[in-house]
This record gives sequence, C-alpha cells and structure tokens, in this order.
Amino acid sequence: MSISNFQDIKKDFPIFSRKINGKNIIYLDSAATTQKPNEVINSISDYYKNYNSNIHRGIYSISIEATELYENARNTLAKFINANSSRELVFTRNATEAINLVANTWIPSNLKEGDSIILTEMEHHSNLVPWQIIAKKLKLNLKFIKIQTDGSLILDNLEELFKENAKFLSLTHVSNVLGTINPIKDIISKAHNHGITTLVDAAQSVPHMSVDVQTIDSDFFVFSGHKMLGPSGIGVLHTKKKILENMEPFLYGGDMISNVSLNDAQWNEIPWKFEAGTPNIVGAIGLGKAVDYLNNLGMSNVHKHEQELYSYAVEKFSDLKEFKIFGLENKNSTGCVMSFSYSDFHPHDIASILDGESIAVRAGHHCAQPLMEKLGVPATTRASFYVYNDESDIDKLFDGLQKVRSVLT
Amino acid sequence: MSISNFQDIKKDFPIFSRKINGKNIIYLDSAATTQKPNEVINSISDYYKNYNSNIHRGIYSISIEATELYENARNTLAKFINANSSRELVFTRNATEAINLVANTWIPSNLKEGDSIILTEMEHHSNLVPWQIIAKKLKLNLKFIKIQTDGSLILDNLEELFKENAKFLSLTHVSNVLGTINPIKDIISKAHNHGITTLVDAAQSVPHMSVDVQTIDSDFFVFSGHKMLGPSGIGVLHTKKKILENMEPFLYGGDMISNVSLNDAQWNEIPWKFEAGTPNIVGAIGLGKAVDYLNNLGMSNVHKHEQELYSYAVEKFSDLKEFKIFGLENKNSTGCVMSFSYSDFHPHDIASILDGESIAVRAGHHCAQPLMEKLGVPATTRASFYVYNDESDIDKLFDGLQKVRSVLT
Amino acid sequence: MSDDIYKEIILDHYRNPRNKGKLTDPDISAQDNNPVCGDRISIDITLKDNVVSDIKFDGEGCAISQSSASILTDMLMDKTVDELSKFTKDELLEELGTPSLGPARIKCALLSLKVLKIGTYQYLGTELPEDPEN
Amino acid sequence: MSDDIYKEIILDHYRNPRNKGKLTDPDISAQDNNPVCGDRISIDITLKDNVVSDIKFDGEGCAISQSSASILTDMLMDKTVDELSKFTKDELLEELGTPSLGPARIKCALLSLKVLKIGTYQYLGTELPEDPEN
Ligand SMILES: Cc1ncc(COP(=O)(O)O)c(C=O)c1O
Ligand SMILES: Cc1ncc(COP(=O)(O)O)c(C=O)c1O
Repeated sequence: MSISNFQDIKKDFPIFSRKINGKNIIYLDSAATTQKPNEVINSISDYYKNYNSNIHRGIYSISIEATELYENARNTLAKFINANSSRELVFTRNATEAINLVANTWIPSNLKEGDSIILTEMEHHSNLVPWQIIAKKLKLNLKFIKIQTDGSLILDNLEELFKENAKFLSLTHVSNVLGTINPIKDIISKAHNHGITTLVDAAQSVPHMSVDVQTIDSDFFVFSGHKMLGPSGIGVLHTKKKILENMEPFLYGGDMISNVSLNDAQWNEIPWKFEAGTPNIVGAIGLGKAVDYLNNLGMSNVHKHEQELYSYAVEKFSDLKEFKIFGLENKNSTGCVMSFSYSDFHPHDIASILDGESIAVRAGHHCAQPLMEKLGVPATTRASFYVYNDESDIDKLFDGLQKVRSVLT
Repeated sequence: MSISNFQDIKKDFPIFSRKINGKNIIYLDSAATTQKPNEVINSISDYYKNYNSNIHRGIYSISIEATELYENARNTLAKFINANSSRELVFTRNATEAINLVANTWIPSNLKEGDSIILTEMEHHSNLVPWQIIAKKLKLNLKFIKIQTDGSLILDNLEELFKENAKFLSLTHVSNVLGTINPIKDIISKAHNHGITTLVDAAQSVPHMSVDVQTIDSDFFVFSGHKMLGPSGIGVLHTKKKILENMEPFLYGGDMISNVSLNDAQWNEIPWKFEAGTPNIVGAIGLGKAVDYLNNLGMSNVHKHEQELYSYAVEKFSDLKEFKIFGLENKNSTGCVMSFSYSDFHPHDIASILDGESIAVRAGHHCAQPLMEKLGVPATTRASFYVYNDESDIDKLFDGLQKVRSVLT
Repeated sequence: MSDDIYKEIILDHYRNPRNKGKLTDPDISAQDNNPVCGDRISIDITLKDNVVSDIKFDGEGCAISQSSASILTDMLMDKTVDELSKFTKDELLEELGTPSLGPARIKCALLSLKVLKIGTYQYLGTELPEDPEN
Repeated sequence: MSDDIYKEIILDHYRNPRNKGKLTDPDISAQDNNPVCGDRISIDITLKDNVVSDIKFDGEGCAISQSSASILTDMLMDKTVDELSKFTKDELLEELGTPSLGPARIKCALLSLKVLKIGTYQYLGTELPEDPEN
C-alpha cells in the first residue's frame, strides 16, 4: 500500500473541509489528539438520538440497547489489543486516569517502604508524576532507565536496575516526542524474571501499530481514545484478570457495588467494580467505532503509511539548512512523530508563523520536561502524522518553514 | 407558565421521534439520565467538525478556539450556579468522581482518627460508599441524620450530631428516590457554626431548580451533566476558592503541572491543578450548551413545570386502587420524582410490562438501598419527570398500569 | 423486553406456585439473591437413592423469578443428582416458553437454577463454575 | 494567531535587542519564567532620586518575549517608581503594535511586564496582586 492509497480518506474527516483565512487546515498535531471521522461523529449523534439512557440497571428497551452498545464497545476494544477477555478492560477518562488508578490501588497493597519503581527518562508527565507522588507517600524509590540522545533506552544495565527491591516497572511503548518504539516485550520478560509487575503506557502505540497484550505480556496496559480517532473523555486500562480481580476499587459509588448498607458495601464483578458512577457511555461507543474504522484500514497499513510519510519528510527536509530532527538516527521509530529544531528560531515563533499558514504543529516540552533536558533544549517543535496526512501536508510544512526563516531573519 | 407551554419542546429532542414497535418512547427515567436536545447534540458534532484539538497548550487557531470553548463552558456553568469565580469549578467525569475527589484529598489532610463524618439515611450510594471507605481507612466515624417515612430528614437532634468530633457533613440536596428537597441552607449554616465543612450532592437539584452556591454557602457542591440535558462523561465539582487552593491534587499527569523534573513536580493553578490528562473537552462544551438551553427555559419555569406535572399525576393516580406514592405527604419536594408501589406487583414486573407499552420507568433500589430499607420495601418503581414530559405521558403511564394489573391478575 | 415474556405458564405458576415451602432435614439446601432487584430464592431437596424424592422452594420477588422457581422444581422431581448437576438453562427457558427474555430479566429467570447449582455442587463437594446458571 | 503578530517593531527589537545585559548593584532586580515554554526574563533597574536611571534585561526565549522585554525597558527610562508600579499592559501592547496577540502568545509578551511588577512591588514592600501583569 502506497501513501496515495490513504489520500482519499481526508474526505472522511469533516474538519478538513473547514477553511481558516481561506486555507484548509494542515493538521500535524495528532500526537496531542487526533481528528475524528464521520463514522465516529455520527455514532455519537446516533446514540443520543436513538438510544440515550442509563445502562446496566434499566429494564426498558433503550436502556438494554444502550448497555449492549457500551459492552460491545468493550468487546471491540478487547479484540483490538487481543485481550484474553473483555472483562479485563476498564473504561477510564484517559490514559492519565488509568495510570493513577494503578498507582492508587495496586501499588499501596503490593509495595512497601524501600521498594523501587522503575521508570524511563522518556516518560510523559502522566507516567511520571503519579509515581513520584506514590513514591513519596510510601517511601519508595524511583529509578530511571536512561536514554541516549538518539532517543533509545540504555538497556545494558537492566539486570542491575531490576535487582534488589525493584517491584514495579512503568514505561512508555512509544515516545510522544521522538516516536521511538521501545522493545517492551523483552524488557517486560526480563522484569517478570525478577518478579517485577509491569505497566505499559501505550498512549502513542495503540493508535499507530497493531499491539497484542498477550504477546507483550504486560500486567497493566493503558491508552487514550482521543489519540486514535475516538471521542473526548474515554480511555482504557487493560489488566490481567488475576490481578484485576484482586485489586481494591479506585472510585466508589453507583454501579460499582453489588450490595450496600449504611456502614458496609460489597463490590460488583470486574470490570464494573472499577467503573463508579455513570460512565462516559457515548465515549466508549464512539471509541468502538474508531476501532472499527482503524480495523478497516488495517493497523499494519496505518503503520506503513506513517513510516512512508516520515521517510518522505526526512528526505524532503534533508536539504533544509539548520534543520535538525531529534532521534533521526534511531531506526526503531513509529514514524508518527517528528520533533525538530530549526536554526535558533524559538519553537513558539515557528508554531505561530506556521499557524499563519494554517499549519498546526506543537511547540513546547510535550509534557516531557525531563526528556527535553536530555536533548539539551527547553522545547522542540513537533509535527506528528496520522492516517489522514499525506505528502502535500509535508510539502506545506516545508514551505511554511521557509516563511518562518523569511519572517525571523 | 402552564404545563402546555413546554409541550412543543419534545420536538427539540430527537429521541422522541424514534418509535419502538410503532410506539413513541414515553421516557419517565430522567432521574437516571436525561435526553438531549438538538442544540447539545449539534454542539458536539460541530466541535468535532470544526474545532477538535487538544487544549491549553496549542499555539494554532483551532486549539485556541477549542480552549476558549472549553473555558467558556466553565464560565457558563459558574454563572448557572452563581459561583464567585469560574476558577472554583473543576470538571470531573460525574458527580461520583467529584465526591471521590473530595474524599481522597480534602478528608485525609483535615480529619483524623476519631473524627466523624455526618451523612443522611437518604444518600445515593455515590454519596455513601466513598465515605464508608475513607472512614475505615482513617478510623473515622460515620453518623447519619435519620429520615421519616415521608422522606424528610429528622432535624431536631442536629445539635447533638454536630457536637463532639463532627468535622464533615455530606448530604444530598434532593433525594433521587422521593424528590424531597432538603433544607440545606439551614443545615449548612448550623454545621458551619460547629466548624463543620460541608458537601452538597446536587445531582438531583441543579437539573430541576435554580441554585445559588453562594447563598447555600456549601464548601463543596457536586453534580452530573448527563442528568441536566448534557453529554455523557462530564460532571462538576464546585469548591470555595480558599479551600480549593489549599487542597492537594487528586490525579497527577499532563496539564495539571507547571513544572516537572525526574523526581519532583509543581502544580498548575486552580482549577487546572485538578484536571489531569486530556479532559472530556466535548463533554464540557456540550454541558455549557445544555445550560444555555435550560437558561432559555428559565429554571423557575422548569421547577414549576415539574411541580405541575407531579400534581397532575397525584390527582390522576388518586383513584387507582392499591397505588401508593412514597413521600407523598411531604410538601417540600421537587416534583421531579414519583416512586410508587402498586398492589403487590413487583417493580420489575411493572417495569417490564410498561416497557411493552414503550414506557420507560425504573425499578429497583435506585442506588439507595439504605433508604429502601427505611421505606420497608426491597425496591420501588420510579417515574421521573423532566422538561420534555407532559400530561399525556402521565396518561400513558396510567393506562400502562391498568395493563399491568390485567396481565398479572 | 415486553409483556410478551409473561407467558401463560409463567402467570399460572406465579398465581399458583407449586412446591412452595421448606423441607425439614433436606439433603440439598441452598439460597441466593439477586442484589440488583432483591429477589430471593431458596431450594430444599430430599434425596432417596440419589434421586429427588421431595423438593420445595421459597422466596420472594418478581413474577419471573418466582414462577421460574416453581416451574423448575416441578421439572426436577425424580431426577438423579447427576442430572441435577447437568441441568441446563436451555431446558428451563424452553419450559418457561420465553427463550428471548433479554439481559435485564434473564437473571430473574435463572436465579432458581443458580440456587439449584449452588446446592448440588455443595452436596457433591465440587467447585462451583464461574457462571453456575449458564 | 498568525504571523501578523510579528510586527516590524517586534522583529527589529528581536534582531537588535536594546538594553540587554545585567547591572551591578541594581535597586530593583527580578526574574521569572514561563513554565509552559521555558521563556526566561530578568530585569535590573538602577534608580536615582526615585527615577529610573539605568535599566537592563536578560533572558532567552521566543521573539515575542525577548522583543517585548527590549521594548519595555526602552519605555521605562526616566520613569518614577510610582509610574513603574502603575504601568499597564495596554501601554506595552500598544507599543508592540499587536493588541490581539491571542491567549497562547500574550503570556510571552507580558512576561517582562510581570517581572517588572515583581521587582517593583518587592522594592516597595507591597504585596503583589494576583495577576501582576494585568
Ligand atoms: C442524588 C444522586 N447523587 C449522585 C448520583 C450519581 O451520579 P453519577 O452516576 O452521574 O455520578 C446520582 C445519580 O444517580 C444521584 O441521583
Ligand atoms: C506517551 C503518552 N502517555 C500519556 C499521555 C496522556 O494521555 P491523556 O492526556 O489522554 O491521558 C500522552 C498524551 O499526551 C502520551 O503521549
């Protein structure tokens, strides 16, 4: 499949019909959030127009239908990541909440003072700050797998890190700044050899490549719907059944209980035990539709498409003076992210001037300040690609950067 | 404004065009969740089609527009409940999460072993179970304001309850089973006299009557969007600024931080400090639209409409043999909820047979098992009303109940 | 999802439940409730030579759960313990005449079967499967 | 929200910043950074008879924050301390020629003003208002 085969799909995404100052939007910020296809948008309206009701408890038709739509979405998601059972999937607001859930429930019942949590230096703040907090609270140590400037993890001393009191490992599957794919299967298998429980932050992998949680063998696995064509406000926590069953609930309230008296309560079965209160029903249903859409494209085609776009960009920008792509040397990258510096122009100025051309890129630390320090820059400009991008978007970015130079010099 | 003035508005709600077995849906379960008007549904599509992007950090146009839409929704909500500042409002998934947030952050830093939390016997599980858990964890006592069978709170011994180690009071504004309006302003003022901090579960009041958090003087105030014409997956926590500023964050991750290093982090300002990760942007925007819609109707008209419907129902059903409305004696009720028993027919059978007539009512304990025990029934059937209901819905319910009798006897 | 589920046989057993009550000194005895709706069923069985010689149910709840218990107990007379442990939900649902009860009510209909399975497995000393009524 | 914000005066000061550097023994001295983008500005002021007699800024960051600091310092020469404390963002934005910077970039433009306010209030010993740059 060549890049051109995906080109027609911009039509599926209504935002690309919007013009700003007469120009179409060139959207290169999908690592922050993705655009939504008509199928997803329509599934949301359709739900509100035909099925809207509260789920799980209703005896009447639309409530039964709504419950089915919600639980079918869970099944769709479970198949998408090849989970053993849909009951291993908990719907959360986003990847961030899923990580906090684990930090608040599993960690306190399983780690004790002096134990260590292992992270990497390339984590998004969402996979860093929750561990800092719980570490302070329980007097745990945080240790970090270091990275080299090409964006890859330094893995020679894993055995060293995994020894002693290491009990938990949380790491990102794909870096949101550099696109690096970490060899998580290997790392997790080594961690398991040391009895270390593992969490994978898959916020940047699930949208871009096919994943298989059974092969990866992660204990916890989290991602966000809005980064994979899905709606706002829905994320997923996948957990091995044995672990999930033994975990204390995170939030308490309606729907997660089976029985309540004034002073006591019993919990519902998994996964509902972890879904307190009325959930984001429409978020789950829309995310199911997003997965249908991705399945239709084929995740290996998605991956290939992005790699081809990335190669095209690298080639195109190779002649641009004083232009530097971070992590370019690293061949193990999704191709969905291109972080760069351009002369000594500040990323905010670059992004502002590109916005004048209706090109949306991100400038900043991308919620990964520690990684920025490692790269030796306060911020980068990041262009990120997804299924609806094509060569012409990259050409426009190229032209936009010429404009940046002409404005700022 | 008479009931008839609201009748045309069914047209604003597309679900009422759907037919099941040739019959229009008679929706009498708004206390569980409400239907959505076109304005709200369209605002969601419109967002995805024109503005969709991540907020707060983007430099490009649609991100700036999206941020504005999101923050304007916060302003709309703040005005709706007459908050002192929109920065006192935190968006959560639902009322349940908002309550859990307070139980997890404010309580541990302010209460200690032996202190008491005061609740009432009419709480929804969401305003009961989180307190049971934190009470167990911190060795706090739970004490309950009792209710009488007419659904009103027994308030003569408040001073007794508020003495000693009472530190926190959490109570519902309106009962989701009986519709009782509690005199929260009075109760809160007495609680404050004893230095007790207060939370109001307003999940069933904000949708049905005009509220003013400054007059009520609650310290915490929570409600859910989906119960007031708004989208799935969005709720609100209102907190007095002084309190919110001094609270520890609840969830940690992107967007809620201002600065992060590998081992440390500083927090963003309120309210963003409490919104970790990518929020349910579209949920907030849609909820803002729902409030616009309600403001257009006028909250006092909404309240009046429901009271008139309730009176109509009471009158209509007064002749029905063996039909009993719970809490009927209580005059201080929103009128949005009618819980009843009918002969010895089981609520599930009643709801099932009504469903055959395309009438949606709820049967069960309504997430309020302790209250059910008080009423001496394992479950009730509940019909609840909202802006789009009219007399003909009640007439249909009446006919449906005749059918129930004819089937079951 | 409609009154279609109230078949004549269900209404008949609902109005005139068979085998209602308790046994003294039963060989098999179990009870369970459906927390969502509060329905409660208990079943007592006396065996003779490993065969059901007497059976009673007791409980309260909706027409579906109570009539299903009445119908089920009627079906179990003279069955062997082995047959009890293998009794399927399809057999019961077919007798009820409502194969498509829908997810909201099927739990009511199968509550009595679940109680039967709990009691039988207890009697046999074998571990209860995850969803005993299925 | 476009390159329209890069007015000639901004580009001029960005390319040739005025008053860049540090002062020894300043009367007023403060610095702050914008955590979102890492922009950093410090301002040093020497007073003579309560009037600005010398002023320098230092820092790094985007064109907007750096040129705005350069322009601001140019505007403050010979002002009294009272005038410093009352200096408004509108005066600065008017000089920048970009009254509608948009919410994403306005913080960059006002960072230097914020630093000025921090330093001036410190010097006066009065409490900083909640949003000092507004
Ligand atoms: C009084 C009351 N409190 C809290 C809730 C919980 O609302 P949610 O499920 O939206 O969190 C409800 C909803 O049923 C309610 O009626
Ligand atoms: C690698 C990674 N992890 C976690 C997150 C957090 O995702 P969310 O904000 O949807 O919770 C992101 C999103 O920026 C990410 O890129």
